[in-house]
Amino acid sequence: MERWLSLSESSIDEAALVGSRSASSTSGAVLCFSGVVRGLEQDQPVDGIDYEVFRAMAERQFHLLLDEMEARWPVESIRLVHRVGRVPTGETSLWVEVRTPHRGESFAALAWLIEQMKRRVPIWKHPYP
Amino acid sequence: MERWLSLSESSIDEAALVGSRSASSTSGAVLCFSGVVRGLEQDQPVDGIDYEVFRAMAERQFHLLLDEMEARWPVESIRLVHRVGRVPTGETSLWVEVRTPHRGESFAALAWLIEQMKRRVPIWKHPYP
Amino acid sequence: MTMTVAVQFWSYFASLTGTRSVEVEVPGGSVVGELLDAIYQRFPALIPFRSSTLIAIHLDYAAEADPLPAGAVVSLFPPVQGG
Amino acid sequence: MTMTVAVQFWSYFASLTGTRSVEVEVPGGSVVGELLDAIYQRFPALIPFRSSTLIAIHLDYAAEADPLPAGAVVSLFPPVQGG
Repeated sequence: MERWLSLSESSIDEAALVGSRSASSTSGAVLCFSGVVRGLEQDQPVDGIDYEVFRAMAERQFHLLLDEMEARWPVESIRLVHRVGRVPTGETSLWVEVRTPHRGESFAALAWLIEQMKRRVPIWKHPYP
Repeated sequence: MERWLSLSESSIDEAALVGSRSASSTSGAVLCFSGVVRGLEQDQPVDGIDYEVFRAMAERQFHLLLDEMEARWPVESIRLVHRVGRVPTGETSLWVEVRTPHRGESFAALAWLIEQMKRRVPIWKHPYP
Repeated sequence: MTMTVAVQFWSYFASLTGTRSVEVEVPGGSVVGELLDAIYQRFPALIPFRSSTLIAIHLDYAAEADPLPAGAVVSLFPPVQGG
Repeated sequence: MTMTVAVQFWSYFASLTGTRSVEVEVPGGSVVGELLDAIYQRFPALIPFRSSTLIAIHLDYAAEADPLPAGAVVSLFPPVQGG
């Protein structure tokens, strides 16, 4: 499984990421999720979110999750970027792409990964006004 | 709901589509599926797929599906391109993106749309050797 | 009183019938199923696919019990497979 | 025989304790729960969050019954919320 993980302070260039996708003749399905910072956080208007990360543990927990995902679904490639530090409203804080042979697997694997990430990867949101 | 639909003979420039996404401070979730032509179709090696379309009916059926999707989920934007004619192995034949306030809605709406499309939109695959 | 209905064949139904479209005369007031009977008589190669055949009148799906409007364009095709 | 354990606080636990890390002396052979008792005595502001507090030893999650290895770095934090 191709695996690329980044915890980055820079803004996420989604077009460039999509443009750099490697070719495959066995993956029929590519599913890509972007989490965007909303202007309302728990019904309060915010200008952005400050993401705090315990980086070494976050990387380890991400890799444990990817190991588990790889064991459960035939994922041929996973690329994930989580932005850390200040992210203004309207910008992408999470970008994650999976490639699998078939469509159903891509939906199941990606939904599972994001759900688990939100339980296990030590990142915290601090809205800024 | 922003709605953009294209049945096109040209190759799909996914990076450009992602780069042209309109901004929103209310959509927290963007989910994008790419269907890629595989080198095997029903276990037979193929060089590509020729997609035949009954265009006027396909457009009407897509719009009926989008009406129904809009009634069921709070989709803020849907963009869909289906390629028609010859599509070589490794290239994208379907690209579809939904934006919703929250993540769960994006997965549910997009999975439903693709499933329904495969039952109702008159497009047929003809593998070429 | 008869009426003329245009019938289009899509995907491999065009190969099976050897044509993309035909015109068929049916009695006024016929339903879709009666048109199909005439089609199957003329193109028996389609008969094995009858149970999975999809039918449209103009741009909308139709059922065998639906009435055939005058000037209808009826499309017949196998299961669709976009994506 | 006592041992020294480093404890790190993340997210709003750092505000509640007023610090990002402390060193704590615990008896040799202590388990994580005994360290927590010492922490809650020193930082009672954390007590209301006890039931949802997440615990890691180095980079892995741990439970209150787990033994504390010598030289452990223990992290305490509220529920995570990436994405």
